[in-house]
Amino acid sequence: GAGLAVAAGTRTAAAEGDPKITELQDWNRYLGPGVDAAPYGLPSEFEKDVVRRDVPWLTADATSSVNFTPLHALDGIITPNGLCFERHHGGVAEIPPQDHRLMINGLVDRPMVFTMEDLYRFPRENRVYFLECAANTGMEWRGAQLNGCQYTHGMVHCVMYTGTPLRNLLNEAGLKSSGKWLLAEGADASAMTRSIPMEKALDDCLVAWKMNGEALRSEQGYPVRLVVPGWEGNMWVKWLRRLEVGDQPWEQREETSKYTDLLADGKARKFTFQMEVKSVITAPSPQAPVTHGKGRTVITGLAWSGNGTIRRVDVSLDGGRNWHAARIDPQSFPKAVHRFYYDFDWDGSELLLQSRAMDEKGFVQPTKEALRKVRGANSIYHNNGIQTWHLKTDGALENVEVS
Amino acid sequence: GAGLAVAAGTRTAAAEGDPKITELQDWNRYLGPGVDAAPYGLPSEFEKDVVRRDVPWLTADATSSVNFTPLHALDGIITPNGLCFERHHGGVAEIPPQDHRLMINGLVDRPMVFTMEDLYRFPRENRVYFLECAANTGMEWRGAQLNGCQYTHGMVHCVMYTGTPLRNLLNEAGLKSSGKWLLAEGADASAMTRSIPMEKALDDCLVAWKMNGEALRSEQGYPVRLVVPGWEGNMWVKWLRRLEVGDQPWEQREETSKYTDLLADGKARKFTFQMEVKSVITAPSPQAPVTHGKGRTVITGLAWSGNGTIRRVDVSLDGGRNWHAARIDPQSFPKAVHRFYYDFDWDGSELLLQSRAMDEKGFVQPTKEALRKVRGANSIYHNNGIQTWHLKTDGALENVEVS
Amino acid sequence: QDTAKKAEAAEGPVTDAALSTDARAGSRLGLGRVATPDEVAAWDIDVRPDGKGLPVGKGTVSDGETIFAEQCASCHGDFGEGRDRWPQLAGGFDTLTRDRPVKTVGSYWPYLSTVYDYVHRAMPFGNARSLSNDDVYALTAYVLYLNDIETDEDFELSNENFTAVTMPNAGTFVPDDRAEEQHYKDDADPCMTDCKPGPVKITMHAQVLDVTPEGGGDESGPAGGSVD
Amino acid sequence: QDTAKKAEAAEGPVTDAALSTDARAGSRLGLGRVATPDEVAAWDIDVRPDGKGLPVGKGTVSDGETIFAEQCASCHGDFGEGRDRWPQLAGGFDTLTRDRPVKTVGSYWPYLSTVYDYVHRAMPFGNARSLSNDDVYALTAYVLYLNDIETDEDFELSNENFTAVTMPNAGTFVPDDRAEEQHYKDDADPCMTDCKPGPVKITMHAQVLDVTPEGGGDESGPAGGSVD
Ligand code: HEC
Ligand code: HEC
Ligand SMILES: [Ca+2]
Ligand SMILES: [Ca+2]
Ligand SMILES: [Ca+2]
Ligand SMILES: [Ca+2]
Ligand SMILES: [Ca+2]
Ligand SMILES: [Ca+2]
Ligand SMILES: [Co+2]
Ligand SMILES: [Co+2]
Repeated sequence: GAGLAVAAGTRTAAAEGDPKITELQDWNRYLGPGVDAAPYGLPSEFEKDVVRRDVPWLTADATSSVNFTPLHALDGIITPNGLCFERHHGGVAEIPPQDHRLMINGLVDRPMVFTMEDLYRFPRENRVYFLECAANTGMEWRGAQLNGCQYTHGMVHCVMYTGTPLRNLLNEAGLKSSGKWLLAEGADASAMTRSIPMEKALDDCLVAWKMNGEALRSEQGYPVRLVVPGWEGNMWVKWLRRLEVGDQPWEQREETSKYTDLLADGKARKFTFQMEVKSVITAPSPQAPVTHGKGRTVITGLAWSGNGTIRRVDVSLDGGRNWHAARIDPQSFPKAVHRFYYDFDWDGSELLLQSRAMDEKGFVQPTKEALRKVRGANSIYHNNGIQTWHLKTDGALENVEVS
Repeated sequence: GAGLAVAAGTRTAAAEGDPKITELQDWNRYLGPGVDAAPYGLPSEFEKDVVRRDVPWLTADATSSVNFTPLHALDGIITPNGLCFERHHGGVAEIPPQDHRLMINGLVDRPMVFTMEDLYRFPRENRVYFLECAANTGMEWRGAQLNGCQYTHGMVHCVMYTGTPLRNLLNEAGLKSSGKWLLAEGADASAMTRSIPMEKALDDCLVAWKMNGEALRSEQGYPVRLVVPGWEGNMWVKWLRRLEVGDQPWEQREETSKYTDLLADGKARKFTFQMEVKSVITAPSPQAPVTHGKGRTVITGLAWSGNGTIRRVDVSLDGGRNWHAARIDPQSFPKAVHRFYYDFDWDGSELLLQSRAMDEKGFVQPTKEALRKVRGANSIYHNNGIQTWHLKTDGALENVEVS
Repeated sequence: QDTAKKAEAAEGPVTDAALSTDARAGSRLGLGRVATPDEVAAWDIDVRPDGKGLPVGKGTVSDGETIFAEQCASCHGDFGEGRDRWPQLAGGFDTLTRDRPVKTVGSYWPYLSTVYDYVHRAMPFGNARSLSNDDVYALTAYVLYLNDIETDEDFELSNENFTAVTMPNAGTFVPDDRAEEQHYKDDADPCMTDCKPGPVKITMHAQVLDVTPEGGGDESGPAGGSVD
Repeated sequence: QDTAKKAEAAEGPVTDAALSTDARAGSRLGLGRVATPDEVAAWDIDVRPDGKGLPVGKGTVSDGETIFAEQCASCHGDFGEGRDRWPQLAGGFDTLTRDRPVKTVGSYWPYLSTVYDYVHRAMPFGNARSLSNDDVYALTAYVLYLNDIETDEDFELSNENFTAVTMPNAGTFVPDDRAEEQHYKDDADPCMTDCKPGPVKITMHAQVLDVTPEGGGDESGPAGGSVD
């Protein structure tokens, strides 16, 4: 946090001026690379720190682990594909699309097999949705742990998916009325499985093969994945190869051993599918300090809810004593992240920054204390508590908990 | 066009089944790359043909040229940053953001200089807009030329920008009432300049530093560019370094020698800023043949207009004799591309595919003949005529013109 | 220019026609093909708590011990205690209400079917689907033994007796009632001003500073927590 | 669950407050700093048709010829005829109404100021901003000479006489009236059925097939057209 206090708007240059202006710069004189240099373009070399990052000690091996989206360095509501966080349980499956198959079996009139070419012939929809891992912010249940928004909140991304409603595929197989649950299975080395209630499957789920206009990335399930809007990311089965219709849930490893929420009394909640109302200030934050000193300052962050749209976000500068309505950027969608801003004049004093979201159904993001009071500290999943960043006088920030 | 006629839905596998299913595949058994393998992710190797492409003979050198977005392979309305077409006149400027400056001078109360850090402190907006080069489809004025939607229409892209309204910057300098035009200037080796009417500058223009959530790509003007919604791409000055307020236009090279539209009588239209209502079927198209034979077929494409939203898109299968209303995907925005679909059963006969867009102001995309009737064939710019693809019985397509 | 007039004359917006079909009663599009029985058999490997999906087969605890030592113990430890950060499979009884619960097959998993299903689909890590049905029955029996759920080395688990096994932590899983939590009920109109009595104090600082690899900070591990 | 009730109780949506200010009368945010005169001078290089922006300086046609031969002719040709696909700068008179118009400084450009401005900011290609003011006056004079607009080799162009030069094609540029085109006025309610008398026929096939580099097709060039 190399905060440098400069009185805003009163800076003056030396009389002879800034050499970046008065001297001719190379890029203003010599030609840069041509249009054949980058058939698939990449970020500027000056942005090389804006990358997904993993925390090696979190897991035994990088092939069953997670990396995090650099939320602190992004803006808007679209996550670039190259920065969408990764979570997989057997490494990234790399599947030639012509070799991929999607099967539907179980309680259907006829079991079916689809090639990717078959899928491309179904009617398509494009929808922007957030995908959050149920374990996002999971490290923070016992108190402030990781010092960066990328690590505390970076298991969420938001892209536009192209695919066909799941119900269209089920219709081809012919759903029997006894079908109440759906098992989705991946083709990767973990053969990932999750049980999904049929009501959700027939509602807004998509079978998607594109993200942000181009083919899904391998890390996100190329050539085809499930999209389960507003529900925990683990259910969005990647490398989707099979859908089985059944009359009860399968109680798979990812819905018993994992993705169940242990409460203080030893009981555990199961099938906690929906992601709750949540928000976080992405900048300033520990990885994005205030470098301009006091004066005009932009606070920005993301808010989202599995219930639909975000109606309101409040920002506090004093650790939750007083709140101010933030401005929500209007171009967003239900079950997508919403971008918010709060512009203010920083007097250079220490602040405790928080954000609090309310969704379209009126659910308000709780404090971490409120959550712990009912859930204890062993839940791992579904930590949507209010985050606090401590802004210091030098512009540096730290992840803290407050009274 | 390796079209293979297979009666839809009646295919059967050999009794023993498809070996891609009955035999264990490597990706289902062995671990793939871990979460530390790709800090900034890239498309699957199986998508390596989905790239920007240039046509070397179009220009003397790749440093003042264009490449094209592979529209035929994309879907939805967001263009991935790595595939946004490039047009530059002195190569890609690669500018360290800390060395970049933005100056405002001319008819203002005080000339100003902003660093990138200064810009980041202004109030931000995020907006999805299409950017179309005025010369998009320009090769086609004299008749069908290039055999691919990427080449005929690939000088358009659509991303979400993050920036501050241009009026906010002008306000810092204090606009004099005599200021009627704005000159925008780039920091690249062409020092690109365009004159912009003040009314537009104060309306919806943005000074933007992010696209699709991350920093602008160098090819698109990193660290900062102008966004001039609905107006021709050349005005969206990249590597923006200066804004001068004046009382009349500057008649720069890009608004006299170039970007003026020569009519048949030798007169030329000037200041043709707005992009007209336009659409194109992106698939099937010459680079995206129908490979599944007859039966259920998805026609998809893009429609856009500088006037705002697209109200309606019609699709014709018979070269414009009869039209059918297409389905417009609902998640779009004013002055952004809109995605449309038309699903139908192909009987395997030859078709002449066309799309026709109507915008919110009631402007309807004209035929190429209608355009030539009033504009001749020498305009180069602003060719928004209806495109025809000839679908042959084997599934191959060709760029044609029709009676 | 007569833009306004034209806009008026033009037809209204084409709505996003509900092209998708009703999966319970819709007419088919005729895409895809019927799967063969062999194909379904090859992929339909899931096993449910009621035993649906279990293949014919069997294996004893001692068979399982041998396979486990060869194929599993390098990660999970000879006694399922978990090496390094690889998962622990046994023990942890009575820890679920403690500060650091140890959730294992024995202490936490409600259904035995999940062990069979998961080991068969995903283990050994890095060589999935390499075990025979009998291997998996034997390994499942051995994991029960490691957790003292079966104590007889000669115990043989098979598709016949599989559903008779009851897991220690069965019945402690409850439905999702998060929406009923008091803080959600309270917060319909959240406080905006003077919501806390006095100035707010910091009660805890981040335990792991400079988590970024190049940060040069403490990368040896956190005070607690887990990603899954 | 009392979701509906809560939704009712909650406040309405916070609208996107118009935080941006009125540029003609707004209060400043106090960002940025005032530019120094030297800075403005360094970057304020644009030249307008009325001569605004022209620096003091001068150069003759024959001065220009020398510089052009050294620094420009390799691309634009000794007589501005354009080598390969590099731009042609001279000639093309009376071609604007033909099938293949040749648009040059002489045949097309309405203002001389654009020549000065552009050469100074962007030429020679690959070494921009390397010319002195006098060089640019001389080159501009020479481009006039190549186009027979000036015929005297001793003609000296300067900031004094610059605006006296009139370009041949001045005055033929008209405002944008595309919205008034008849086809737009006609099409408020476009035809949907039987819009053409009989079956539609193909009148022209793509001239350049397999344009993709790996297509192996004709890459030698098109029948016509240009990207700018
Ligand atoms: C190379 C290391 C390795 C080997 C060998 C291995 N495993 Fe695993 N095991 C893992 C990892 C890693 C996981 C967690 C996978 C995940 O969630 O991504 C796991 C998970 C499990 C689980 C679930 C644990 C839980 O709490 O959810 C069981 C049960 C299991 N393994 C059994 C076995 C058996 C039986 C074998 C031998 C046939 C075996 N493993 C071999 C690494 C290994
Ligand atoms: C290495 C090749 C090269 C050299 C040397 C060169 N030019 Fe150019 N010139 C170009 C290119 C390429 C363009 C078009 C640039 C663009 O639009 O991106 C151009 C454009 C021009 C134009 C505008 C043409 C039009 O129709 O819009 C003028 C005038 C011009 N050059 C003058 C000069 C002068 C004077 C010099 C010498 C001082 C010079 N050029 C040196 C390549 C060159
Ligand atoms: Ca090339
Ligand atoms: Ca609450
Ligand atoms: Ca790493
Ligand atoms: Ca028309
Ligand atoms: Ca099954
Ligand atoms: Ca000027
Ligand atoms: Co959950
Ligand atoms: Co134009």
